[in-house]
Amino acid sequence: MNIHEYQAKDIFRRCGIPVPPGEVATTPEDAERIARTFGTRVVVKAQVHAGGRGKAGGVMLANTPADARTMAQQIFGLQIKGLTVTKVLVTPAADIASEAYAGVIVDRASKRAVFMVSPAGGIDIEEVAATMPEKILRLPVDPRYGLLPFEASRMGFFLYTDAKHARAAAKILRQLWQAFLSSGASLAEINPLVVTTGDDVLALDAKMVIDDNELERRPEIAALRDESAENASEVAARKASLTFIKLDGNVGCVVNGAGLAMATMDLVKYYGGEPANFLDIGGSSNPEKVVHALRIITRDRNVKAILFNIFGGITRTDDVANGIVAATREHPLSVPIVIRLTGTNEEIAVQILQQNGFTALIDMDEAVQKAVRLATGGKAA
Amino acid sequence: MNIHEYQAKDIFRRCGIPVPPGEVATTPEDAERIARTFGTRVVVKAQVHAGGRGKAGGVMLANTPADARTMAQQIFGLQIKGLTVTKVLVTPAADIASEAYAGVIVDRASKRAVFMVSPAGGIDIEEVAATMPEKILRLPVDPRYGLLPFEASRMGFFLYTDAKHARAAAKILRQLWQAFLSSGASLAEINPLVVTTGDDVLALDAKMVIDDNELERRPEIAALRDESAENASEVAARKASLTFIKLDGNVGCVVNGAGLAMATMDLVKYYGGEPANFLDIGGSSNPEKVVHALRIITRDRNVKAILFNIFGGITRTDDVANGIVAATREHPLSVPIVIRLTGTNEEIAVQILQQNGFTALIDMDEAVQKAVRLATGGKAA
Amino acid sequence: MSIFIDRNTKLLVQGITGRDGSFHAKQMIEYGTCVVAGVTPGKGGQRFEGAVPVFDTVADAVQATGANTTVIYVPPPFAADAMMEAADAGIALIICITEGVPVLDMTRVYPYVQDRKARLIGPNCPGLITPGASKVGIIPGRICAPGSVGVVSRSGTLTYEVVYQLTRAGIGQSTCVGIGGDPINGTNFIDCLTQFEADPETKAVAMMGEIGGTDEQEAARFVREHMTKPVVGFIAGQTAPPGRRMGHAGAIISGSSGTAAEKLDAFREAGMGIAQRPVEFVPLLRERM
Amino acid sequence: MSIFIDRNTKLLVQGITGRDGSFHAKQMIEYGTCVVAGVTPGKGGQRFEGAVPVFDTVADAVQATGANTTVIYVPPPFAADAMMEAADAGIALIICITEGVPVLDMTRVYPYVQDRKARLIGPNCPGLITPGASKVGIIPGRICAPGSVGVVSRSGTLTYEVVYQLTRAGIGQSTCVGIGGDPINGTNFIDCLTQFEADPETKAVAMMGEIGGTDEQEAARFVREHMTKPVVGFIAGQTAPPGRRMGHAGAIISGSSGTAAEKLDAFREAGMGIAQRPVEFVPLLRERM
Repeated sequence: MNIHEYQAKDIFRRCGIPVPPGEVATTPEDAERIARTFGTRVVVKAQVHAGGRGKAGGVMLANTPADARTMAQQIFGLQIKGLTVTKVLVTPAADIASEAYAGVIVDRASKRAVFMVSPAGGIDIEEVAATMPEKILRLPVDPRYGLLPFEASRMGFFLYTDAKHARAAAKILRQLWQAFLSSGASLAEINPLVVTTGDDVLALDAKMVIDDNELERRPEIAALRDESAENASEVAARKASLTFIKLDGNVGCVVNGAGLAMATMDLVKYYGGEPANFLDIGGSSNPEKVVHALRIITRDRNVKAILFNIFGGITRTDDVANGIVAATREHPLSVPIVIRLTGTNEEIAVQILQQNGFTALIDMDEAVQKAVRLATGGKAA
Repeated sequence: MNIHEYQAKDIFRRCGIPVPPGEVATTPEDAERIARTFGTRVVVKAQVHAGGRGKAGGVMLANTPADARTMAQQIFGLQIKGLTVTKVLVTPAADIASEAYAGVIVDRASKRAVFMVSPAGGIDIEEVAATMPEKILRLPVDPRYGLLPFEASRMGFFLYTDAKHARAAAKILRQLWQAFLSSGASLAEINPLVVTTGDDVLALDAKMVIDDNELERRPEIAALRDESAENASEVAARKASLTFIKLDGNVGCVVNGAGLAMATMDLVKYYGGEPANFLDIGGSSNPEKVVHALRIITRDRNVKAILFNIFGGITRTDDVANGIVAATREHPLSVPIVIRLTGTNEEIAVQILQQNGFTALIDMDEAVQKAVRLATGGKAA
Repeated sequence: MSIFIDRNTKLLVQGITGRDGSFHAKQMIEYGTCVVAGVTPGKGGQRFEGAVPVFDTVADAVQATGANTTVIYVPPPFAADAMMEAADAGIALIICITEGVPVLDMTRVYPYVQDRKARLIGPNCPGLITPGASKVGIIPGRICAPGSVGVVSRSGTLTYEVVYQLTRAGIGQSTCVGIGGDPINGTNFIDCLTQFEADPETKAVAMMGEIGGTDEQEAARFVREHMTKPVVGFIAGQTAPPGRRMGHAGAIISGSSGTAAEKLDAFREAGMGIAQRPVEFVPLLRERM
Repeated sequence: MSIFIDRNTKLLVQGITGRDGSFHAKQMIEYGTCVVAGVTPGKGGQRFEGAVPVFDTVADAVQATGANTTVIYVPPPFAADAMMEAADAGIALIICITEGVPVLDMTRVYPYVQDRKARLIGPNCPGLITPGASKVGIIPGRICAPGSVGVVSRSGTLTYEVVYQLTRAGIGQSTCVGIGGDPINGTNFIDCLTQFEADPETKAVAMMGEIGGTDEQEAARFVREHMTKPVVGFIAGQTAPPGRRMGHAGAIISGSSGTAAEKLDAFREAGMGIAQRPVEFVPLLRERM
């Protein structure tokens, strides 16, 4: 789960990390009012779950409260990677002497949380990695000990030659580790970590990604979810316990299992179609889930054909068949549907479908080809 | 550092361990008033840093508030292992269905904290270990993981066959671990851990010993020290950064280093004397420490001779000599003193002593023999 | 004659009285797996299906039954503890089916299990099956057939799909292993490839990867350097949009973005067969065996 | 020709700019110890006494100077971190002088150091000295003389007392090691006895124990089973009142109350010489060498 910069900064603050003040505005008037309270130049920053918001015009410097209003207005009008901006953070502009990078992330390869710090901050850390790899220090944290003080200190001295700054950074890194751990994060990032002209070390930006699997045991973190900042279909899918990602194609896919779902999408592409989505109905099958899945997919006007690909293991294919029947009875489909199912209770499922006027296929390739043909009007596959 | 039962119970409570209510009384009237508020039979328990208080008559059951007053009066009159009782805990009597033992302690051999639990509680755990060793489960805790839930559960099921009690005990053990860790304890013990006739699992008693080395970083725990419950000389010694233990002999010993101090006491005994104390002035020497040491020792009427045994390494023997001179100038000694010193600045020290009318010996055995002779009036050594 | 599990597997089921645990315990027993014990704290002394003894702790179960393998069906908040309990009790092979285990829990579980020399498969995996001998987990038994292709995969139903196609084409399997798709899991491709290479029963390997991470690239390097047996690979997620889960920082850490193209290149360099579609496993394996 | 330290010891001093660290660094340099570096975070780049380079981190110091041994003089709250930092930087021998390290810190330090294959001596110890070659810690150099008696002790000044008596009697030492008296320390008697047994220079060993714990009993068993060289032992605390530090539960855990009598019995059973008084080491060692 992504959380906003202002939310991550709240967590940082609670862990003691020095963060500039700031307040969230949802209207241009709000932004102006907040800017006025600070009485200095402010930065207006789009709060949106997408990278590259700076390049997209989502971060602006305002010299006056009136400017802040104008800029907030512009930012509220933006679409950044398909997402509408509904909140901006208004925060005093800092006088920056230097910018560094500090982050901690769960790393598959070392099976640990790994810190990355670089004295070259404020730019994409990927760019630093590509062009100045010697300017990045990676430090894997032994989960049995946590981040040790000497490790934080080593990173502090890698970032700064000035001992005062190094010590301040070491302290911030230890607090960042606490923020990361106590939130169940998979990523926590400060970019830039700045030294101000007033000689303070500050987290000027904050980014955190929370491990979805942590949310159940951390209701206070789960409560940070901002559904207004997410794709509406994805929100609806999550509520129905479906994993859904909207794409731009014309073949709507309903599959059980992430691997098979991806393989199905790949096969759609292989046969000349374009998948309209990733949709995994998960392991357990109940007809309701199928109803929700169909509802979400048919909301997408681009979808010209719907493809079910179900391999029944735990998933009972008769449940899926019943779901299809129920959903289409309620809301008859306006696009063709291709159903492939095999495995647990396959005979019952086929019977249910046939009794309700559907045909069912057994072979995955055949089903995908048919769906692509229907979606493209025969132009492909 | 020892803390009282009522203090340990406060810590337990904060960690969620179910503990019966209770209040501390410092007068018999107090005890009566508190007993009245509970409106049930109460137990009046001496709060004193000594084992075996039950056998010493320090724990009594009172049927009425008036009884509580009488019993508190009796307990306030007790001396338990040389310590006067100044506080009693008044707590409602519990209806006990069964008694178990649960403790965690730092173990030298495994270099870990080790849990010990036994379904045979309420009696000395040493007795259980001697007579029914199969009734004790030892579980070392890996400090890198802490007490794991399954370990607590295993102990719970070792203690109780009833799953409800086992689960409650497992939870209490996890809380006990938190209490132990968060207090910097070297021992935390519940004896007895009871199941009441109302089917609750409760910590009826609580004992904690805090690692002295933890006190500096845990001011809230250090604040629990009850100097009124400690030997006055030992309190004075600690304030002067001396390690002092009062004994019953007649040769007062002032030594630098615990090992040498013990070896000196042993030698006193070897030559037929009895050491009056253990006193370690520690590594660094300043004359003030020596002044305090002499003041504490001369307060003991049993002391018939004073023995200094100083091996100068970090300790500068001239500092010690200066301390002796300063202390005796202020308060002339009424008992003979034997001074043995060697090592760092030995020549200067001997000169200082001689100029002030003291003689100094070089050989440890010779010095000890002389001190014993002086203390016993020549009857020994 | 198989890897990890065979007729000597004495299986413990952790969470045997739960919804999933009881369902799959029955399935495994029906398949012929030697299920010797179950664990559900608080239900010690009961018998599952009137036959399998249930214990309060894994240590008790191991002591009483000599279980050497365990399969875990407990809910996510308790899964880490269950894995550690199994390792601590001396179980040599731990299969965790549970989906949704927090990844920070796994950072602790992994070294714990390693230190105790146990092998963990999963979490969030379908388990494994040695057709005709033993099934541990949730892979449907009837889609498999005994034979000589080793199957290893990061996904569940995709594995079923491939295995089913193999079986229908008359190609049996030595062992099928689902290693799970979580960021941190106990057993990776290389572990399984090593075993398959050493297993006399296995003649060829089918390997199904996914986008993300670098496990497939490392596996390809292993195939090139250490495998004499043919390996056919597949990567799911060629059309998946990048960066939807972890962003770029993860890729930087591991020095790679984990795209399908990159993984397929690694397969190619290793001389592996590449199945563009699941159905291609059949001819590609046939021509190599 | 000695144990743990010799002329090849390249010493790092952690806390070199502190009160104790700077005092003893000078003493060690004067004695002839090869002090190659110091560490004080924030003082990197300075030179101690105009000569020894100071670094911000142990890793930097090791990289720049090849230090293979470190001695720690940092205050108790930072000592655990200093030991771990040294082990993590690849230092093979870590001597921690600091007194007052919380024992729960040590429960974490011990496995950390073990995992990195480093040897820890201490904490709360006087360090060690190989007379005429290298001194690491705070044992006064002038009380020692080169020779062939290995000395190992749990205490500080008692060690000085014995060593001084040996030196005055003309009995030199191969190496003197103070292992420290804390409940949890890195190196015990057996570790030192093993080294002394293997050291060609050492002809006999003087061993000073204390009441509490079972280290001396285990050492005695080791002497009986594995040592060919004579060992003379002493136990301090025969008159100490029991149970003033830890109470009885500790004794139960280790299955022993750790009294002096018990330890002396173990010495006797092992055929060791027993010094009733420190001064008896001289004749007892003489008659055995």
